[in-house]
Amino acid sequence: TGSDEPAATTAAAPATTAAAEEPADDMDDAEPFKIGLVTDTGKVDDKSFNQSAWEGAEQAAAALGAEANYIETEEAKDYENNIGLFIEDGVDVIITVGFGLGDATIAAAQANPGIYFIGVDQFQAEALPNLTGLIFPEDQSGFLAGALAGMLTESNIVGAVLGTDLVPPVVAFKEGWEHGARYTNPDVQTISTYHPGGLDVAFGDPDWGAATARQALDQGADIIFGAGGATGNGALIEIASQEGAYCVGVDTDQWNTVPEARPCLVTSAMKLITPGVADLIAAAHDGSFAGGNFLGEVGLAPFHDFDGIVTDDMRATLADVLAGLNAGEIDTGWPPG
Amino acid sequence: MTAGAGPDLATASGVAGVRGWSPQRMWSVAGAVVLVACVWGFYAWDGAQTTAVLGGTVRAATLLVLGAMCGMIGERSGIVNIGIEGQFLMSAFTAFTVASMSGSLFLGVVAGVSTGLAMGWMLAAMSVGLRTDQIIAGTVLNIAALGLTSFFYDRGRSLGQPKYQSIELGPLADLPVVGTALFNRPPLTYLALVLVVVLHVLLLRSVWGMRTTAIGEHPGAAATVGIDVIRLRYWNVTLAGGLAGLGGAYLALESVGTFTRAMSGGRGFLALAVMIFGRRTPLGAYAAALFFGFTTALQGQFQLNDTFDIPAQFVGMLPFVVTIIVVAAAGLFGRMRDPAALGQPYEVR
Amino acid sequence: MVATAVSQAEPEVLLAGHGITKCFGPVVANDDVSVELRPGRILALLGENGAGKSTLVNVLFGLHRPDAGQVVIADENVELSSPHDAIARGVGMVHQHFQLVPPMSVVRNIVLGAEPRKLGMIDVTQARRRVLELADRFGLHVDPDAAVEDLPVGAQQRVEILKALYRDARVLIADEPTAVLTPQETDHLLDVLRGLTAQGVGIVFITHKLREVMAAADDIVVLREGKVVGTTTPAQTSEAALAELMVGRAVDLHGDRFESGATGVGSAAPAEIAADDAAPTSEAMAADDPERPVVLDIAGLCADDDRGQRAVDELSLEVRAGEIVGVAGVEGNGQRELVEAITGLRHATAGTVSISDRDASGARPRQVTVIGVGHIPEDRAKHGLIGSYSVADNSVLNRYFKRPFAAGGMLRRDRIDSHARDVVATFDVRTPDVESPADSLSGGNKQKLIVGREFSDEIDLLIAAQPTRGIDIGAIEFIWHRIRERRDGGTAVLLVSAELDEVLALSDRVVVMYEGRIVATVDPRTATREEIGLLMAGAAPGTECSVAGG
Amino acid sequence: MASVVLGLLLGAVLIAVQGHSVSSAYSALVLGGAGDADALLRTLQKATPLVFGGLAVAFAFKAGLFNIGGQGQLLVGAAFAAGVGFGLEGVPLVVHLPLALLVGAAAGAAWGAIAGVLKATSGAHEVIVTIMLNFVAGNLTDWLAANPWQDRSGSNIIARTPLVQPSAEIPTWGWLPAGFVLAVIAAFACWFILERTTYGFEVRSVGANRHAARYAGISVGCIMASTMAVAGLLAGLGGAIESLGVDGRFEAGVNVGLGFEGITIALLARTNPIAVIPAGLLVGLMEAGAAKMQFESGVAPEIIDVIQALILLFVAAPLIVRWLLRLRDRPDAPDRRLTLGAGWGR
Ligand SMILES: Nc1ncnc2c1ncn2[C@@H]1O[C@H](COP(=O)(O)OP(=O)(O)OP(=O)(O)O)[C@@H](O)[C@H]1O
Ligand SMILES: Nc1ncnc2c1ncn2[C@@H]1O[C@H](COP(=O)(O)OP(=O)(O)OP(=O)(O)O)[C@@H](O)[C@H]1O
Ligand SMILES: [Mg+2]
Ligand SMILES: [Mg+2]
Repeated sequence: TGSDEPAATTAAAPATTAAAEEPADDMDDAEPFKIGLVTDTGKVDDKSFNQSAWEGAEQAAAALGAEANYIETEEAKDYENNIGLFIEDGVDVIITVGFGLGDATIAAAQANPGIYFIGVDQFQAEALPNLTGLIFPEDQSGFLAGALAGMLTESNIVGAVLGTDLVPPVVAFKEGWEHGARYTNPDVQTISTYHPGGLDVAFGDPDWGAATARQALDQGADIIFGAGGATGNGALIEIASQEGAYCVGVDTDQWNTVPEARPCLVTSAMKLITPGVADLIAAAHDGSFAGGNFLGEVGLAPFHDFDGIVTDDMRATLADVLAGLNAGEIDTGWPPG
Repeated sequence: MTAGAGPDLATASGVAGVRGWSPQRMWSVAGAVVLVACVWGFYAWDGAQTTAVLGGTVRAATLLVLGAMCGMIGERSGIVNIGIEGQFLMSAFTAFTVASMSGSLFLGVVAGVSTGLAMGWMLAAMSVGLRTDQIIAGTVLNIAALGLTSFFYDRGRSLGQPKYQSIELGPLADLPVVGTALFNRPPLTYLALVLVVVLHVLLLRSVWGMRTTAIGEHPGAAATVGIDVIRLRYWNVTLAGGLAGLGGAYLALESVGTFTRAMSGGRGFLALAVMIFGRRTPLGAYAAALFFGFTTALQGQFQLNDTFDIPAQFVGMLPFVVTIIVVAAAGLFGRMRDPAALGQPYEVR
Repeated sequence: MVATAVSQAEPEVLLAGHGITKCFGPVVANDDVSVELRPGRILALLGENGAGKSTLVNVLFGLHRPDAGQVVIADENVELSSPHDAIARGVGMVHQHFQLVPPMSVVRNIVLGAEPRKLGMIDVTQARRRVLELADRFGLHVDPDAAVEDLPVGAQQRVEILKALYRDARVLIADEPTAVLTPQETDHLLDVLRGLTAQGVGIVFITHKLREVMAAADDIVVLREGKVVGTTTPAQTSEAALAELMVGRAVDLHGDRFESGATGVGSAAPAEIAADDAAPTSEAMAADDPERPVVLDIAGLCADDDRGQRAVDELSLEVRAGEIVGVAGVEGNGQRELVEAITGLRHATAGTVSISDRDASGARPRQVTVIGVGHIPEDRAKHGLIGSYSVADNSVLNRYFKRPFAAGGMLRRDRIDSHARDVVATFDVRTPDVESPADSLSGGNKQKLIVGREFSDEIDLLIAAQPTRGIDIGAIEFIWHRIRERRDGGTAVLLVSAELDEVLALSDRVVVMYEGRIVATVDPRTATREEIGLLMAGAAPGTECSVAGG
Repeated sequence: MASVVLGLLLGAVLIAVQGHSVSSAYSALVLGGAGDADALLRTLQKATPLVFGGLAVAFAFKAGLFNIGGQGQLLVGAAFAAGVGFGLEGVPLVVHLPLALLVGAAAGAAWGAIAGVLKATSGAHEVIVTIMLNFVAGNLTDWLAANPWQDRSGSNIIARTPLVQPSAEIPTWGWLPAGFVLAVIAAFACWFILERTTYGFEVRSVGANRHAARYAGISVGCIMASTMAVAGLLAGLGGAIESLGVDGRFEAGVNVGLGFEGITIALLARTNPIAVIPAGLLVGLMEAGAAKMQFESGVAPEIIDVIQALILLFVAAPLIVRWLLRLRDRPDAPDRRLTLGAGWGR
C-alpha cells in the first residue's frame, strides 16, 4: 500500500484576518485543560466531518494531556443549549462542528470571551478574538480529484454522487470536481447527481447513493466521486463491486473509514479537519490562538493500492494543478460568477 | 391455471371482487402495453440509459416488494403492520453486524431473517396475543428499532468483504432490454423475485392462502369451522416478519454493503403504500414497486443527464407526486376494499 | 338418560345439555338449562330476545364454555374446547349471524377448514364437484362460483346449511334461520330440514315465529330469562299458549283485517288493544280516499344496486296521509334500493320523488329528514345506530343538529339526555341508563330505540324497512302498535318487510315488488298468503297495476 | 403512570448494561429538562410542536383517519409562517403575528386537506397520500429556504430564511413560551369541538360508523376533508410557532421528525386531546434533558427513543403492565385497551 502521507495538499494558510488581541487570561491552570466538542446533528462516529473533528480533539488532548468530551446534537434547535453545557462545565476550548452551528457559536463566543471557540466549516465575516472559523477550500480539493479523474477515465464519463445542494461545501466539491476533470480532459462528460431529498435524509441514504452510482456506472461512467456522508459511502461501496471502475472519497482518507471501498478507491478529496482542529487546540493551549478564519489544508489522500496506475505524467500534472491552485491562477468554478 | 379456476381465483383474492374484464383490469393491461412499448422505444434510442433506469427500477423495487409482501400477509390476516420500517432497520442492523463478525454474508442473511421473524413475532404478540392496538404495536417497533440500532451502533465496524455481487443467468442476461435488469442481479434479488411468484400462488390458491383470507375477512366465521384464528395470525405475522427481515438483509448486504443509522429512510412506509397500491397481491405489489422504482430511477436519470434545468428538490418530488396522482386516479376507476376485520383484535369467546 | 351406548350404534341422544349454566358478568344467560335432541327429530327453542337461546346453542357447539353443566354428544359426555371439537363429533351450526366470508366464493366458503387438497393447494375441481353433489342431494341450489357477498340472504342461508352438511353433520343447529327468509323460502327450508330428519339428522331450530314451530317442530322448549319455562310438543299446545309462555303474559299479534288464522292469537288479546285497533280500522278502510293528500309520490324511479345492475326499474307509487302501504317481495327485488333512493342514501338514475309536494329527487339524507321523513333502516347495526355511542347520542342520531338538541353549533347535552330519557320511558327501551353504549342493548331494545327516535319528531312520512326483523313477539307487538298509532295520527307509512305476516297485518294496501317493479297491488283483507307468495315469486300475469296513476 | 415508571426502569437496565451510572443519568435527564428556568423553557418549547403534532394525529383519528402527514403539514406551516414573518415589514405586532400564524395554519390546513379531499373524492388511502405529501413538503420547503426565500445577507450560505421581524415574534414570558400556552389552548379547543359541538359529533360519527353517519345525514366526504384540514391546521400551527417563537426563522432540515413524533404523542395520550398535553410534556422533558444526560453520564441520547418505545408499549398493552406488576385481574376492571385500528381497517 501507498504511504500514509497525503498525495498532495495545499499549503496551510494561516488566516490573514486575524485579530491579534489575546482573550483575557482568566484560566485557572491548576485544573486540566478541558476540550469540549459539539457535533452537528450527527454522531462523532459518522466517518465524516464530526468524526474527523473529534479525532482532532482527541489527538490534541493526548498531546496536551487534556480532557476531551463531546455532546452529540439530536436536533438543530439544541446547539445553543449543548454549547451552554460545556460553558457551564468550565471548559477551555469548545469546538463546534458544521456551519449550522455558526450563529450559536458566534453568540456563545461573544458572551464568553474567556473561552476559545473553534468553528469547523464556519466562515467568520467579522473576526472575534476568541473564535476561529476553520474553513476549507473544498472546491480546490474537488478540483484536484477531478483533475486526476479526468486523466484516469477511459470512457470519458466521470460521475459524482453527492449529498444535497442545500449544503454549500457539497456544491463547492462538485463544481471543483467537474472543473478539474474538464481541466485535464476537455472531452470529458460529467454526470453528477445530488440527493433529491431533504437535509434530513440527504446524508444518511446509502441505498440511494448505491443505486445512483450503479446507474452512473451503467451508463458508462468509470470513475465516480462519492461526496455526502453515508450517502456517498453507499456510492463508493457500490462502485467497489464493479470491475475496473474507480471511486473517489471525500473529507478524510476513506481508505480508513470505508474499507469496503478499497477495491475502487483511488484517492479521497480531503479536508484535513483532524490536524486543523488539533493545531487550533494547540494554539489555544499555548496562547497563540488568533481569531478570524483559519484556512485548513485540503488535498488528495494517498493512492494506496492504486499507486501503480497513477503515472508520473499524471503526478506531474497534479503538481502543476496544485501550484496553480495555490497561486490562485486556476478557476475552480467556485464560488460561482 | 385452468380456465374454470379463473373466477374462483378472482374472488379468492378477496380484493378483486369484480370478475372478468373489469374496466380496472382493462386499464391496467392497456397501461402495461403502453409502458412496454415506451421502454422498448427508449431502449432503441439509448440502450445504456434505458438499462441504467431499468436496473435502478428493479433495485429499488426489490426492497419495497419485500416490505409490501410482509405488510400484505399481515393485512390479509387482519393485522396492520406499520412497523415494517422498524423491521427493515433492525434486521439490516443484525444482518450487517453478524455478517461482519462472522465474515459470512449468508450468516448475515440468516441473522437478518431471524431478526425479522423475531420482530414479526413481537408484533404478533402485541397485536394478536395482547390485543394491543395494531398501529401502536407497529409504532412501538419503529421507535424501538431506531433507538436500539442507534444505541448499539458500533462505529468502527465494516463488512470486511464485498457485498453480494451480481450473478449472470447465462444467456438470459444477454437478452435485450431486460437482460441486465432482471437476469444479471445479485442473489437476494432473485430470491425476492421467486418469493413474489411463490407467494402469489400460495396466497391465491393454497389452503393456507384461503384460510388467511378468511381470518382477515371474517375471523369469527373461520373460527366456527375450526380454524385457530389466533394461531394462524401469530404464524402469519411472524413469518411475514421474515420477509421484512430479508428486506433488511438485502438492504445491508446486497443493496448497500454497510449499515448506517436510519438507513431504511422511510422505505418501510413506502412499502405500505406499494402494498395498498398493488391491491394486496404479490404480483400487484411488484408491479407497484416497479412503478415506484421506475419513477425513482427516472428522477435520478433526469439529474444525471441534466434533462431539465429545474432544482433537484423538484425532480426529487417526482416519484411522490406521481404516486399520489396514480393512487387517486386508480381510486376513481375502482375502489379497493380493505379486509373486513383489518385492525380489529380478535378475541376468543 | 345414562349414556351407555357406544358411538358405533345409532345413539339414543344426539345432543344434549344437562344443567347448563352460563353467565356473562352479572347476566345469567343460561340458568340450569337441560335439553335433549334425539335422532330424526326437530327441537325448537323459543324465547324472547335475550332469553338465552343463542347462548345455549353456542355452549352446545363449543363456542362458549359453560360455567356449569354437561354437554352430551352422541351419548358421550364431552368437554368442548372449541367448535372444532363439536364439528369433529358431527355437530354443524347455522349461525344467527351468517358465518360466511363475504368476498370468497360459495365453494370456498363451504370447504373452508376442511379443504380437499393437492400438494397444499386447494383442489378446486374436487371441491366444486363435492359441493354440487351435496347441493343436488338436498335440493339446495347455489351458484358455486358466486362470491357470497353477491348472493341474496336466502342463498347465503343455503350456503350455511351446505357448509354444515359438507362436514357430515348428524346434528344441525340452526339459530333463527328463517328470520330473513320469505314464506316460500321458509317453507322450502322447513322441507329441507324435514328431509334431513328423514335421514336421521337431528335439528335444533331457533325461531321467533310460532307458525314455523307449530308446522315443523317435534319438540318445543321455551326459555325465559335463561331458564326453561316449558317443554312441550306442537300437538299439546297452541300458538297463543306458546306466546304467553315466552313473554309471561298474554300477547296480541292479531292483525285486525287478516283473519287467515295463521297468526291468530286474537283470542288472547287484551281488550284495550283490540279496542285501540278497532277504531282506526274503519278509518283505514277509506285510506285510498282521494281526499287525503298524497305524501309520497314516486314516478318512474330507477336506481342501481351496489354492483351497478338496475335494481329499481321505472317504479311509480303513491302513499297518502294516514295509510300504510306495505311492500311485499322476496328480498333482493329492489326493496332496499327503493328505500335508499327515497331517503337519499342512494343515487336515483331516473325518475322523481316528491314528499309532501316538495321535490325530493336527488335530495341528500339530511334534506329528507328535514322535510319530515322518519326512516327505520333495514340494517340496525350498520345504519341505525352507532354502537359505541351512548343511548342518548343515538336517540338524536339524525336530529342532533336541530333545536332543541343544538344551538349555534353547540350540542346541548341536557336536552339530549332528557330527550333520551323520554324515548327510553315511552318506548320501553330496556337499558340501565341513557349513557350506556347502544351496543350493550339486545336486538329488540335497539330496534325500540330506533323507532323511538324516529317517532319523537313531527313526521309526515315514515319509511319502515324490516321494522321487526329478528325481534321477539313482545317487541313486535309494541312496534306494530306504535306504527298503527302514527298512521292514525295522519302519517303516511311505507312499510317494507320480508315478513309477509307483518305486511298483511299492518298494511292498508299491499304492493308486490318483483325485479325492481311493482307487479301487483292487492287488498290485504282479501288476498291470501298463497296468492301473494306466487306474485312474489314472479308468477304474476305480468299486469302491472297502475295504482300510482289512479 | 405505571407505564412510564416501567419504561424508565427498563431503560435503566439498558443504561446499567452499558456500564453507566443510572442515577446520574436520570438525575441529569431531569435536571436538563426541568432543573432551572432555562431547562423548563426548553422543555416547554420542545413540548409545543409535540402537542400540536399529537393533536393533528388524534383529531384525525376521531374521524377514523390515520394522519401520518403531520411532518409535511408542520413543515409547510413553519415555512409559510416564516415567509410572512420576515417578508412583511412595518406592520404592527397585533396584525403581523396573528397573520403569520394564520398563514402557517392555513398552509398546514391546505396540505392536510389534499389528503382529505382525495380520500373523499377518489378513495385514495390517506396513509399513502400523507406519506407521499411528507416527502413533497420536505422538498418544497427546502427549496423555498434555499432559493426564493434564502437569507442573502452577509455571509450566509445556509438554506434558511432571514430572521422574522420583531413584530412577528412570539414572546416568551420568563420560562413560559407563549407558544406553549397556545398549544394548551388548542388541546382544550379540540376537546371542546369534539365533545360539545355538532361538528365534533359529526366527526366522531364518521369515525365510529361511517354508514350510520351517512344515514344520519352527515356528509362523510365533507367531514373527512374538513377533519384532515383541521388536523393539518393544528400541525401547521405547531410549525408556525416553531418558526416564529423558537427558531426565529425557517431553516431547511431543522424541523426533522417533529411531525412524526405526533403519532407517538397521540398514542401515548390514547387520542384524548387533553391527555396530549402531559404526553407532550413528558417526551419534551426527555428530549430537553437528553444532552445533559449524555454530557454528565455518557449515555447516548438514543436511549430516549428506546424508553419512549417501551412506555408506548406499556401504555398500549396494559396486560403486560398488570403481569409485570403482578396485579390481580379485578373482574370489574374496565377494559382500558386502546383501539385505533379502525382508522386503518376501513
Ligand atoms: N358475549 C356476551 N357478553 C355479555 N352478555 C351476553 C353475551 N352474549 C349474550 N349475552 C347476554 O346473555 C343473554 C342471553 O343472550 P342470547 O344471545 O342467548 O339471547 P337469545 O335468546 O339468543 O336472544 P335473541 O332472540 O335476541 O337472539 C342476554 O341478556 C345477553 O345480553
Ligand atoms: N360484548 C357484549 N356485552 C354485552 N352484551 C352483549 C355482548 N355481545 C352480545 N351481547 C348481547 O347479546 C345479545 C345477543 O347477541 P346477538 O348477536 O344474538 O344479537 P341479538 O340480540 O340477537 O340481535 P339481533 O336481533 O340484531 O340479531 C345481544 O342482544 C347483546 O345485547
Ligand atoms: Mg340469539
Ligand atoms: Mg336475535
